[in-house]
Amino acid sequence: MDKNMLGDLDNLPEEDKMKMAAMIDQLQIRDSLRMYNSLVERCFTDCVDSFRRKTLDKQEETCVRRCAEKFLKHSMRVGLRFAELNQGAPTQD
Amino acid sequence: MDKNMLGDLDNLPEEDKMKMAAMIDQLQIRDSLRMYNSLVERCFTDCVDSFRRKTLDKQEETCVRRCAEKFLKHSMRVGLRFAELNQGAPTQD
Amino acid sequence: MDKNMLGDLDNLPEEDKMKMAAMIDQLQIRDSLRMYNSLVERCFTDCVDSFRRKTLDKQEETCVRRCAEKFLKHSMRVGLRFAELNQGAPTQD
Amino acid sequence: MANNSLPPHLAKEQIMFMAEKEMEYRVELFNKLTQTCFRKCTEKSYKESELNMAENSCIDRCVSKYWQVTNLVGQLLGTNQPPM
Amino acid sequence: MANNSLPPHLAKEQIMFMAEKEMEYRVELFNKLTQTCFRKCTEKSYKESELNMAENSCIDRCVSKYWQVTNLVGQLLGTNQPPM
Amino acid sequence: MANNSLPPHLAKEQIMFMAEKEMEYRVELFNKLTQTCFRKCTEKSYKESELNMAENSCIDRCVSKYWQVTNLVGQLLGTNQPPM
Repeated sequence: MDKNMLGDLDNLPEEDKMKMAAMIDQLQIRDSLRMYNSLVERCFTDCVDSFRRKTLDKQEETCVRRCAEKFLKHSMRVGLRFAELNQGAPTQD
Repeated sequence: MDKNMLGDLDNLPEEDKMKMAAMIDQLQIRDSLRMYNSLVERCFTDCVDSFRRKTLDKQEETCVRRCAEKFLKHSMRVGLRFAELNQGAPTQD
Repeated sequence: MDKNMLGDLDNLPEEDKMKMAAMIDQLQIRDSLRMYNSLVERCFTDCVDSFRRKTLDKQEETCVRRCAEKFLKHSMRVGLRFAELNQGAPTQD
Repeated sequence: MANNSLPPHLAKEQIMFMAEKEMEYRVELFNKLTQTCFRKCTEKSYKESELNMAENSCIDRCVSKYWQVTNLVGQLLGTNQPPM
Repeated sequence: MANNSLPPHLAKEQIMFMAEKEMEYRVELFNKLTQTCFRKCTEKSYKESELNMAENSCIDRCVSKYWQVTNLVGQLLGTNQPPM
Repeated sequence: MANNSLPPHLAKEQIMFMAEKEMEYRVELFNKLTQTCFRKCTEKSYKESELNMAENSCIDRCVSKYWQVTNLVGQLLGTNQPPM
């Protein structure tokens, strides 16, 4: 998108660089909270379908645990692949 | 998440508390606009499927009204239950 | 929603008007990046279903192209209709 | 919205904020409308990249009906000013 | 979160930011819960605008189970503080 | 983007804003990719919490294809700089 813009950033004074770093921290926090919300929604949707009781039964709980763990592993693997592509293996395959 | 952080907030000077209050107002405004958009999308998706005319027919309009009213009642009930859980009936059921 | 508020805006000093203009630019940038992300997600979801190879085959690529072009044309047409309605043909059809 | 209890520079921030939220709301409305009507009016087979006549008129009617639903829901929510 | 390495006015911004994110998180949780339970508990035919008894008790149980899933996932993520 | 017509402190805000949007864009891309590939590659029965071999290779290919679609759409949108 903008190598140029990233060039500009290097020339920023110290305080702005700190602001940038803080911004990145902040985005990561927001991002992990969102990821957490999406994970809960997905595993709930996939695993819980009966509403005859107000507590999770054993089977639902197991399903949620597996779903969440699987999603986290999935997410880490995607992260690795994504980083590789971002670092520039030429796009066309 | 952060009892500690909320503790910090109490020690903030007056102006910051006002900023916090303004921020909360603002989040509520944004939230209600988002809720409104989601409600429209959901009731449209569930109730409108024919595009042979450019105005809603009677049946579609009735469906949208019921959908919206039902969603609002649903949303209030969820809000009550959510608040109860937030105020701390011990989590495990 | 707020004719009043928009009235207030006219009375803002010059610098604030510039801030507003900058804000509008910014929202448009954010919006177009989001639109881009949604378009990619939709066309990927509709067109790519086989994961036996790591590159798009010819058929998938054609599908993605058509999907994206169609979505853009769709989006422009919606934009025109939306603008007409916003400029005030009385709502009830 | 205790707007008037805020010091002036915060009140101005509030105005800017409201204008921003208003715009965000319209953008989100537009995006949801676009996505929803695309889903309702377009075949997923993507046999061509042009919109055909049936799709074009479906889009026009879809936008029009979506707009009406927006106003209808706005009335039900009891906002005295219509949402657009 | 190198909070302590920031000049004081930025550190204060961080606190405000965290409070804002915390609230956003709760709002988003509430919205997702509301949408998900509406989908799970309500018939799409919309034959009436009232919630019937079956729907009401479905909602209560759905909220309760969603809450449990939130806590369960929170534990798995290894946050030492529970997410709510 | 009348960047140069802005007073310097606003121009700097613009740069920060662009950097923020750029990051948000990447985060959103990553999130959508993650969700989409999870849907495409994982069975919903959740019989175990490990990823099996089939799932692992599906993920790798899914990420790779998603990336290609992103670039393909970027070209169609006529951005002279690729989107990543």
